[in-house]
Amino acid sequence: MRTTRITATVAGAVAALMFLSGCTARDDASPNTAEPVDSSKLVSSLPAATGEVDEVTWALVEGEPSTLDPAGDYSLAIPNLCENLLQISPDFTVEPGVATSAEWVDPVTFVIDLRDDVAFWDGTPLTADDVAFSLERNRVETSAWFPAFVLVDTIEVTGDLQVTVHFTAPDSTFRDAIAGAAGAVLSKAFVEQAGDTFGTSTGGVMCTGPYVFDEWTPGTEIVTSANPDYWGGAPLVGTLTYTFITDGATLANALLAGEVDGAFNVPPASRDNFAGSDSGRLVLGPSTASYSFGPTNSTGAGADPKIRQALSLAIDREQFIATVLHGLGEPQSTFTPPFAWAGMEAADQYTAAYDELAAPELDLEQAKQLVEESGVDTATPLVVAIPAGAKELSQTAAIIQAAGAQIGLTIEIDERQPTDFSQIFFDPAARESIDFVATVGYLDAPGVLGYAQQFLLPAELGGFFNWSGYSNDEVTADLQTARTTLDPAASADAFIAAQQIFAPDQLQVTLASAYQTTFLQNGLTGVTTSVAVYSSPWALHLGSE
Amino acid sequence: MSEVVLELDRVSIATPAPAGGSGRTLVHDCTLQVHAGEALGLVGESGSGKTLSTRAVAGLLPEGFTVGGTIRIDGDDVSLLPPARLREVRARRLGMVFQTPRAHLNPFRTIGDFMTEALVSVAGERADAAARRAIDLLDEVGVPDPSRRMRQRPGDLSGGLLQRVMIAATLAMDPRILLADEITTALDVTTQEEVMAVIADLRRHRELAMLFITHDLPLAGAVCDRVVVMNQGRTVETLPAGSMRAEARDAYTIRLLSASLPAAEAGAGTVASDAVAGVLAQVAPAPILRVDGLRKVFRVPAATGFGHDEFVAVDDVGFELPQGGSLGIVGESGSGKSTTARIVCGLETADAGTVTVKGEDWTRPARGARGRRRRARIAQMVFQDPYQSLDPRQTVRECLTEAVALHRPKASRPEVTARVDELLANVALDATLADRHPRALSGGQRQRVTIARSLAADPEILVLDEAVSALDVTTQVEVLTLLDGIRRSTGVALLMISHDLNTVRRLCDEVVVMRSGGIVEHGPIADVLDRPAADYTKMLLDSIPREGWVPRRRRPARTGALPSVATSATPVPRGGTP
Amino acid sequence: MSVAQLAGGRVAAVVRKAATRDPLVIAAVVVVVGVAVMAVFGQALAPYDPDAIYVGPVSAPPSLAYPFGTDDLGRDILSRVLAGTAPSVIGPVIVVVASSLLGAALGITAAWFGGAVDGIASRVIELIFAIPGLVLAVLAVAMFGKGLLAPTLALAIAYVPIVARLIRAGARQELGKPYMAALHIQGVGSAAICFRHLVPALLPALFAQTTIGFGYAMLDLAAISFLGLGAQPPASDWGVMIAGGQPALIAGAPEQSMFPALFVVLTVLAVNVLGARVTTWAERGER
Amino acid sequence: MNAGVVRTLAGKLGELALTLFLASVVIFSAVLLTPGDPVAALAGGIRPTPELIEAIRAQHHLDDPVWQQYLHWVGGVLTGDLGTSFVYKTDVAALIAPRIGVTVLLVLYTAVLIAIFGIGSGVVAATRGPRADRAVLIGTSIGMAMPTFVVAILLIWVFARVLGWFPVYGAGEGFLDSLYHLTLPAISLAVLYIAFFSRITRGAVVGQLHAEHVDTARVRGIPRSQIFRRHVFLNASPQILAVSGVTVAGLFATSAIAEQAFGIGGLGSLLTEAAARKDLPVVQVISLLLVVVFVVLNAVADIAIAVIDPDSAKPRRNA
Repeated sequence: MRTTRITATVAGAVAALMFLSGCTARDDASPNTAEPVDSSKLVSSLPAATGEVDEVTWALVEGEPSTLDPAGDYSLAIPNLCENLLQISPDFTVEPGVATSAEWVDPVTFVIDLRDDVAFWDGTPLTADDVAFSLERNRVETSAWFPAFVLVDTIEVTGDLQVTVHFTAPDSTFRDAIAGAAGAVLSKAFVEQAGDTFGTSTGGVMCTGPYVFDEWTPGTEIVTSANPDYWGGAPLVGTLTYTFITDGATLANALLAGEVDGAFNVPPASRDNFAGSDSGRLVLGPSTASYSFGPTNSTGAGADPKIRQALSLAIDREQFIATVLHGLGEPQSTFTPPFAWAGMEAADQYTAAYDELAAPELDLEQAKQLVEESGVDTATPLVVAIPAGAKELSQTAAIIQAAGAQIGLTIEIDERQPTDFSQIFFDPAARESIDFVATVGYLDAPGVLGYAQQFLLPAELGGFFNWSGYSNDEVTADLQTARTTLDPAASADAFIAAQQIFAPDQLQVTLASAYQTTFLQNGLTGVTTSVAVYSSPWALHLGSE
Repeated sequence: MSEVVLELDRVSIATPAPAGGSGRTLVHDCTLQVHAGEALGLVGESGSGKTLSTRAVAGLLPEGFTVGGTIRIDGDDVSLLPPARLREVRARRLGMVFQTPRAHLNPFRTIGDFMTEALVSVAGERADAAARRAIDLLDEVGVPDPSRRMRQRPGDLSGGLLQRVMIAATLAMDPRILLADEITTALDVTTQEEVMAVIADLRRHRELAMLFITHDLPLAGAVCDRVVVMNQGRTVETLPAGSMRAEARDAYTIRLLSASLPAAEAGAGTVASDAVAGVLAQVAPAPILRVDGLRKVFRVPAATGFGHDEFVAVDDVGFELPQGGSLGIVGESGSGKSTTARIVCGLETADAGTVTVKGEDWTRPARGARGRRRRARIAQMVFQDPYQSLDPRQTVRECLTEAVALHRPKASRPEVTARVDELLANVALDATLADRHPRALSGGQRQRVTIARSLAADPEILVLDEAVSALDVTTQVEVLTLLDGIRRSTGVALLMISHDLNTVRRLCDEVVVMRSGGIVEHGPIADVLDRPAADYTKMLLDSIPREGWVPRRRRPARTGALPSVATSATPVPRGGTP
Repeated sequence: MSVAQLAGGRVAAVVRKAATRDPLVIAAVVVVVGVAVMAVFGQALAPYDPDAIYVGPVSAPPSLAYPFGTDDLGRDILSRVLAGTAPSVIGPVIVVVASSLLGAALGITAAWFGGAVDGIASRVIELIFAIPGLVLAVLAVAMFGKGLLAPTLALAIAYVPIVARLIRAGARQELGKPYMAALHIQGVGSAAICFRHLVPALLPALFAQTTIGFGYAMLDLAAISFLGLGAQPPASDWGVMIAGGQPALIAGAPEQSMFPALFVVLTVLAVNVLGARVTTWAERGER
Repeated sequence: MNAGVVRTLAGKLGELALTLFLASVVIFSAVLLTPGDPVAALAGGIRPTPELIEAIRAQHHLDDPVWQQYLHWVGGVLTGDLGTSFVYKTDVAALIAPRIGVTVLLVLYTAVLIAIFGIGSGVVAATRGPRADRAVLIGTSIGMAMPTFVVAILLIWVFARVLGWFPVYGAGEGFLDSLYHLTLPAISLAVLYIAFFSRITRGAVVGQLHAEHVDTARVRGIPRSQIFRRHVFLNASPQILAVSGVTVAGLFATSAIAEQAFGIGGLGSLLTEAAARKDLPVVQVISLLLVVVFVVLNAVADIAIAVIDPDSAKPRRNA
């Protein structure tokens, strides 16, 4: 009969859909290989290219930048356009760049000498004026790089190619800082002329980097081309185009289909797909990136070190690395990642101290006991804020939540949009309703003090993220000493002394460090593959094999 | 005897067979012959199978219907012809004209397109030649200004004119026989006469045979040579048109004939007028309803496309209805008779004039349910379409109970039930029908329910708006007899709106003749209908088919479409996020 | 008799009538009832805690222990689908109930009073109609932030014109019928005409529109969740699960997306079938 | 042109203007109804100093009366000044302009697919016998339950994992390459609407097949194909046209889903992204743009209907 036949057919169609939808045999091996990686095999950079390539399309996982102004946004498109005064090598050592030398001449005077063959894309030669202007720009509170300049007194042009920076106190972090985007060099004339539009799709930028800004089509792409007059030699890639793909699945599709030539920070979830690709390869490099969460309030359970220690004890780091990072990371004992000092003079000292720190472990009994000892009201749920759209962080939040459940803590997840999420960092009101914020952080320039200063010092001394009101005079003194001591060994001693005190308090519960992931089509080579990509012209040596 | 152009021999028609069963047979045995040049009337009430048989000839049965017996067109048995040839035979030898020309013409295409389509695509004529021929044909059927009409669309023409267009179009292929299916049923009597006159002319000039399907026996008798009577799917009797009354043998035919007595014979000496004469003698002449200087204007979209035209529906109408009296208002469509009735019942508001009922001013519709209920106990209304007049979701008993309870709020349940049973008895409706829904009732039964409902309020005036027009003639007589009886037993006054002089004559003492919103003539029924003073009344009376009637062309056809007043809301196509 | 009783009685009767003659309707009813049960008892029926991680291996294919497999955190997909039923279903229910009530009220008001009231109501209807539902929902998200509440309310408003147009047209048609005039002349009160005669006449059309609307609302809300603007973790409706399973889909584990997708499709299919059949039966019953 | 068509045109223009005005008021008031101070959003993640707040308020006329703000906004929109994005700090016009092309192409492509397969299958269902009708009914039942994003991920899965015939990412460059890239997105958008149009077309065609004027044509021996073309399909077309405007306008909104799934930088993905980031100026302008598209397309559809069916243009008097 008519109706029964329709029933049969619809049922059949549904069955077919079901068949398609998962009852099929797997077409490849189990997708959850999360084999650990031998960290000694990490690669900081690929061999420099030898052949020219007309065009390379690079996907920006972080999405479309809101601006190309180095002081305004963090985008991987910026380092190839706007150089910093010093260059960070893939292994995180600092080398001369636009500045031939940048050294302390006395404890409070820092002299920067510039190359004489550097020109902006429009042909105007770089002058000390431009550099002084660029540094001065970062001395306002609204700049992302303001903290690097807190000890600066004045910035003075002392020659055509020389800038002298006067300090109120010695600052051991400054040299490393200007190797990062805090030392980005901009054309004074251009910035002044562009005004508000500087860095936007209409205004553009004017720098000295190996690639020239051509065009920015909002929503679609940013087109840059090789700077033929680059002082370090013109790149081999004719046109380097950036597209914006924030969605991990879409990015994986695009990379595997060869629609995009490469990307950094590719999602670890697609590790197996990348590993099995015939068209390109996944390269793992050292990084300062780490997954962590920390308190946002001086009151409440989050501010209690015992609660943080308890949560830390309840989270299985190996499982975290296997699930969230698919094996592409390793446990980390404190918030300052070892790669941060990899290129520093006192590296051995720091490493030795790091190795002495207690490695994170799993101990539910002790964790429960700590919760009990803390005396916090476990009936009140704790809220963890995460930025929306990041799969790894929403997994992280779920894992924190599950860990909490195991030790009697109720944890809620508050996923926030980028704008709402960034409010957390400057608006105390936005922090009131949450207890923790989970993030992936990285240090874009060498230096060990970054996190420690921001999380542990009183707010007026630069502890911008010291929301839990951590206060330890000894730590404060040691950290101040570390910053204002120019002798590397002495500075390291001071930092290590502080670290021994603050590490157990877990101002950030560090979950794991993540490797730098890079996917590159076969035939291409020469890119930086360590975390140095954030602050160095990573595509300078890009080209064909 | 001349050649037979159409023959149906024991034709039966059945609905599609459901799986494992057999279809319902709707036509059992239809046998008839149409000779060259002859007009054969096929007469029967709704459901008799006359239309279905005709559609079988034209090949228009719904999908899956099966035909038994033999149909021969010009000697060719249609069941033996290959499909392409059959289409050709039908296209060239048959012409078919339908009841509702407006529905049967594509509203989106021009008259010219319609006229020339078959000439071009079937006869293979060139477009310009076809157009010239189309203009000639339109001219032949009396369509004024044919070349302008060619560019117009059906929506721009009146029903009578459209029917002529359809006739003209059928002539394009020079057919042997015209199938005319209730072609004048939807038209006013005067228009009917015009159309029939056109057909008579054509038949004379072209020796065109015609199968004339109608429910109107006098009309068939007047325009046909022979008449075949059909009842419940069977042809029961064939009669010569001139002597139907004398030769009818079949009981059904006789019942049909008596139900459709021509107006001239029906009125004289009915019980009604005697009874009313008596009532009038006893009761003081104070009228229960008095209408004075009534005027109603509708705004209709202007033909030019901008602004509005005023359409005067009712213009200075005045009359009186005596207590217990009966007044008929007759007129053709657009005469304003229904609007007048609706104003009286408070369904429309007059622009000027007064309505007085029992000395009270009823010009404005009652405000609020209580006011309406109070008026309801004085005046009630019965509508044309009995099915649409009942809530399809209520059973008969629910419907009547609602009405009774409304007007007798203090009555107990058994009292209400008793009153409902009484009402059912009053309208001679079997109590077993009380639990049925309207869809399970026949047209006559439904109209009895609406009458019973209107009686629930014990009204003093009953307004009948074309109350029997939608019913078969035999049912009409039953309902009219019922109304007459009710009037005599309750003394209710009747205000009867009708286009049919025949029904008015059966029930009314006085009559008002309306045309284009105004009163043409007013007086006692016998005076007006038997000795009409106004030319229009005379023309109306002359247009009524009767024995020996010859349709005549009296006036140029009305060209434009009438402004449509009662327009139902058209559902808006659904859109949105699908 | 209340409207609800009238509605319930009639609709139930029509459904009963339809089901006895039509196995497809039986199948649809089974699915709808099944989904309703899942919505109410989903948490209880779930074999595992839907939010518990590592209840099984990570991203495992369907097996006896995990009939729908597990997701990227080792959560049981079946349990999550069950627990996700309520948030997936409640939104569309709110949308259709609210839009049906508002739309019917607006449509009946417009048809009943006509004139200026009709004019204003029609303009309001046209205005809302001009803003596509998805856009209104997205606008609501932009204003009030992510989550299902704002888009649900926005869709409820966006669906009003569809119902209102339908009801207005139906009501005008019904009010134009002589039996309405007869009731009017009888002196039946306006409320009685409206609720005892007009509303029941419009119920079948309203019911049909409600089922169609439910389907569309479900698709729209799932789309909003898919776009990342709807349900926020850990609350997980089917749309979020489908979106969340995409990386696994690419990696060859389609079940993380496909099982919730299957439930969306089945639910909408069943509701559509039911609506279409009920409309047909109701129409046949009327004629 | 027929008077009725002129009347429709004039009436439509008036309605269009009124609807647009009201819609612009509704969309504008979104900012007022949004909780929180727009200044915070305009400052965009930077700790605003009092001077900065002052500057922002002045620059964006936040201290003016509401109606002046509205006039300023509408005036800006009319003169091409679409405001400044909260997130990108650039002119909204600069954000939108480059994305319109790809979305329009995607929508047109989808519309063509819908027209061919939706109307085509509807006609087949109506005219090719019960077997075809049943097949189409089953197809459309399933199609109407298939959300765009489910079709999208199914297509990605099949084409990315198994077949590799079509690209699953991006919009391509140049016309042909764009068509190639937009094929899967267009299919994913079209499926639901194909089913919908198939149903509408089938209903309209069946309705006309049984129309009495078609009987007239049949009895006159007009060839079947001609009857279908000139009497059935022509007369069914207003019903199809009536939903076309709404559908194509709706596609502009739902394209967000396909754009998101296939990584296409179009209007829809910008709208979604802007909504997620609470970038109200962008959301407002795109919403208004979509309303304009809707109103214009609907007016076009109405006029097309009026050309076919002049009676539809005649306003009906309320009885």
